[in-house]
Amino acid sequence: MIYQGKQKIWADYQKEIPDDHWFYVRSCIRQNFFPASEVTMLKIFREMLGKDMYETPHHTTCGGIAYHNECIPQETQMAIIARQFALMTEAGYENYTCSCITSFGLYCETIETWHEMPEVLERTRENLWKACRREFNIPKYLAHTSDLVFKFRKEIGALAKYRLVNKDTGEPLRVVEHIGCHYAKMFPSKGVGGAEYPYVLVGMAEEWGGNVIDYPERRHCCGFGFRQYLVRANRGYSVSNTHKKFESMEPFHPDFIVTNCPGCPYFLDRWQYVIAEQTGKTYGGNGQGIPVLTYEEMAGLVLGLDPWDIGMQVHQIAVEPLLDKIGIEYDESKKYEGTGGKPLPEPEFPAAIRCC
Amino acid sequence: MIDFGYSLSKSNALKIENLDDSRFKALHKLEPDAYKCIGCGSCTASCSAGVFTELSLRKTLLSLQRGEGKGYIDQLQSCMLCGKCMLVCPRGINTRHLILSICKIYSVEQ
Amino acid sequence: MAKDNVVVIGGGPCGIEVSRNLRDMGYTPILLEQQSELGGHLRQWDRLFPEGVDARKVLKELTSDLRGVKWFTDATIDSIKKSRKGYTVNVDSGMTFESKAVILTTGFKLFPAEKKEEYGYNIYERVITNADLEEYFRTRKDSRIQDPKTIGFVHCVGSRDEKACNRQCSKVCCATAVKQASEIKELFPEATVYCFYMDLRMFGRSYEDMYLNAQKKYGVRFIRGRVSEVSEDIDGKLFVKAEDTLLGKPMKMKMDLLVLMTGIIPGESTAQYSEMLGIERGEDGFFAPKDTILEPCRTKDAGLFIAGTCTGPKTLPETLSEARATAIQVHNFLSK
Amino acid sequence: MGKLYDRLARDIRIKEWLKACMNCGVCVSVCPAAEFYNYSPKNIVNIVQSQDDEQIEALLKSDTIWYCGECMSCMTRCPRKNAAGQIIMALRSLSIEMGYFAESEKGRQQLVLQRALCGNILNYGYCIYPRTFNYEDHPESGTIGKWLGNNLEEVHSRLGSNLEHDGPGVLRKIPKESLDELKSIFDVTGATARMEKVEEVSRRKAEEMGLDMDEYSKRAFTYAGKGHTHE
Repeated sequence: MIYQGKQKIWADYQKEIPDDHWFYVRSCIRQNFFPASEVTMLKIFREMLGKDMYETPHHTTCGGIAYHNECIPQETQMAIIARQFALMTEAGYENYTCSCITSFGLYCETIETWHEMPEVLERTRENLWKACRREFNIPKYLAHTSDLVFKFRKEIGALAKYRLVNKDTGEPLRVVEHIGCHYAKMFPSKGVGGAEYPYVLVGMAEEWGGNVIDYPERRHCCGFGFRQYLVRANRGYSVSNTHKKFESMEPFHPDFIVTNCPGCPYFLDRWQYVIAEQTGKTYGGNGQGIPVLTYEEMAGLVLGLDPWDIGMQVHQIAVEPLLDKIGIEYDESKKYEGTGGKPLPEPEFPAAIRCC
Repeated sequence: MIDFGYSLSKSNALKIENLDDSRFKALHKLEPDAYKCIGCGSCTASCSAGVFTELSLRKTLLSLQRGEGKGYIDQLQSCMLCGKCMLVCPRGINTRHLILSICKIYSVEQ
Repeated sequence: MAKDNVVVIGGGPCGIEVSRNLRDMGYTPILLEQQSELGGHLRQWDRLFPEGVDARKVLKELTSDLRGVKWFTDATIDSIKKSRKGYTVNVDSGMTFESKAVILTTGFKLFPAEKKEEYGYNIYERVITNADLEEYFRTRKDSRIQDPKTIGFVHCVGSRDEKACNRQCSKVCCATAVKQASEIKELFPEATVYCFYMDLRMFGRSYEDMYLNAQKKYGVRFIRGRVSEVSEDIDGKLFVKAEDTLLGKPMKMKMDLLVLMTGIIPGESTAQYSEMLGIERGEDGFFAPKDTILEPCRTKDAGLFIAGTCTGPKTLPETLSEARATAIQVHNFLSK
Repeated sequence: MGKLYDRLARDIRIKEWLKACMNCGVCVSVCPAAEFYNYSPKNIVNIVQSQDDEQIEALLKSDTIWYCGECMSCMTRCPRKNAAGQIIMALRSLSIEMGYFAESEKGRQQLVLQRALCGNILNYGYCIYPRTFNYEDHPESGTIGKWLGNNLEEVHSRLGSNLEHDGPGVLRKIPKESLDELKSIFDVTGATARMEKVEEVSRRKAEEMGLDMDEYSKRAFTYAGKGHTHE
């Protein structure tokens, strides 16, 4: 691999990301499955970097998952987006950032359509007025929250307590980065680094000491596929696509996977468990899996936040081997605690894959 | 064991690096024209049996080239050796002879 | 009787041939080449389709007798000014030429393969271009080519591709791919060679024979499908995806070498001359002639001529024929 | 030019994303669905491009249009700037509008999806919501998924969520007036009408199949049908 070739492409896909004052909206999937990731993200930006991230309780789902399951028409989708923008406008913001990749893709696509077809924008304005008596401006800047972490990767690096380096060997950790499909595949110019060699996660991982792996099925979808996962009958598609990626990355012995999409870490994590149950195969050595992190978790770990504060216990694949490699301190006895140190019953441990 | 209600699917993708084309090479020895097909589909379009069955000489020949074979040989059984394909082949391949050679080589192990 | 100067801009095969012909008709051609040698892209080529004629021999023949042609290399055009008498051409070295007619033979550029990001040129080591392979054929030196066992040729790289901002067919790449696939098979007889094509455009005399030969004699395997992406596996081999559209099945294969058939796109200077001289360009970026059928070498400006690949992809013999035809057109214009 | 095609042609996604396919196959070779289903996005684009109503109708009634995962990988690569994934979304919408979706196994899943997703949006303001995400339907969520479900309030509270409480934060209770606005958007923009249509067509189909609605839904949720490569 010729690194300079990628650098040239990265140079072609720069994205303007404002420094401060964002209107922040959440991700349905992240809130359900990795709730602490959004908490960590806001903590880093508000408390550590002193940035203004405004959130209103009135914002809702963008409807993206329903739209991509054909449960709501495109016109409904656009009106829900318009309502989110109206909330932003009313709050006096013009920089919009979202935690979800499906949302991000839809925002990009919708703004693009409104730009190409002004009559569609007009109709959306009418619909929103009719339904909610609201008006909106289109955001001046649109960013996914991974874009923001990317932008401040050096500042975060300066505050870091740990590096993505094997403490015993001194070697950089081998990182697989996985980008949500709707981040840049639809509109390559909207993503940091473009669609083919996205730089958003590579930039973070490298800045914090890791070494990123490029493996044959890197660009491939995690296999979510909306209805292909949500309906049990279709899940063979979903698990098979994840399986394909793991088979492809296996020879590179990754230390962990980092993702920027809410759904991908869930699928890459849970399908490892299902593959182990169904075929007995595990990918992480010692009968364990390969830990799958959100980028907020990766940032939280290098910043020295307690792994159980940032939600590492809600992963099926145990992260302890990774914490040990980096040399991160943790108290195993606190892993399954509730609030205020209240002990919770331990989860079951599957036989097919070692989850500590 | 947990019943998830689904399982891993088999990939449809042709994987050329694992391709075993020893039989096709044997066929090529018998039929020097085996590589000459340009995939125009004339043979399939004119095929008497193809109207009633799945038979497609174009697909069969191509699949054999790609190391596949299963199923396609069975399809050739419906060929009546009428030779219309031979008349229309723009590359002048002796398709009747080719079909007989395919059957000879590929039916050995099956 | 000494006849007029004619300025010819661009010293590739077209510029050379038009100059030689004008010289034979008694004119004084002034041939200006911005590079340090005459010959253009032909200098980089090894053998030419369909018969495999040695490119060096052809170039040598073309440049063997340039007596009477005033040719200058390293000559970059500063400005061309039009007056009632004709054109004043200023070269950056300080030279100035007056001429009643100017011929642009500014040629083409190969599509920069790295722009087709998903093919990984300059990222994955064993991805090369058609030009790189010609260079290898000429010099037998390229560290990326080490006894390859599986070789792929990707047609239409940067051609017939709106994402690459070029909708057009580049015309000569199919024939070049078939030629190169056969040649590499001669060098590495054990290798399996694949060509990934969308349509095989074997339009010229005996090109179809070249294709037939590639199939029958060299066993080159043709797959109708465009390569969608390339990546690199842990062993350094390339991992290539395409659909075999005639079977309707996705394909994945490992390869030791992948050759990108980069297409012909307008040269760097096309836009600049278009601006300087008000020559119209087509949507594809090439110069638009006054009439594509009857006057393919003329512009709206009577004294300004265009010839060769600056008006679109052409084979070498087509370029040379056009050069000769242009010389006659120029003569007719100057004789009026 | 047929009627179905005309209706399709009015869809914004067809206007924007159907140019002219030249059958190069790049979409098929990157398509996650083409690898594991008997499926080809290229063939779908070709049928739409043919404008042949008979073929389009057959497509709208088939499993085929429901195999796509909408990852949009095809959109990145198409040299003609088509987007098979977007074209499929338009086909699916039309299949629902025409009531054709209930004619295929995969299409019949629409009822289950709609009840789950639109239910979550209108009741809670989220597409996915922990109270409706049951381990029984999601054994792949693993032993940790089960643990999270059994200790929902405790774990969320430990991790800083604002589960079912007022104010901002993770899984906050979205105010009633905002949910009302979503309902109003649904009414104004056709989502409510679509929901009613899917319910009605599914009810008729269930009757025809001799199933009650629970059996019908259960079958749609669990029956894999043909088209998977492992079968």
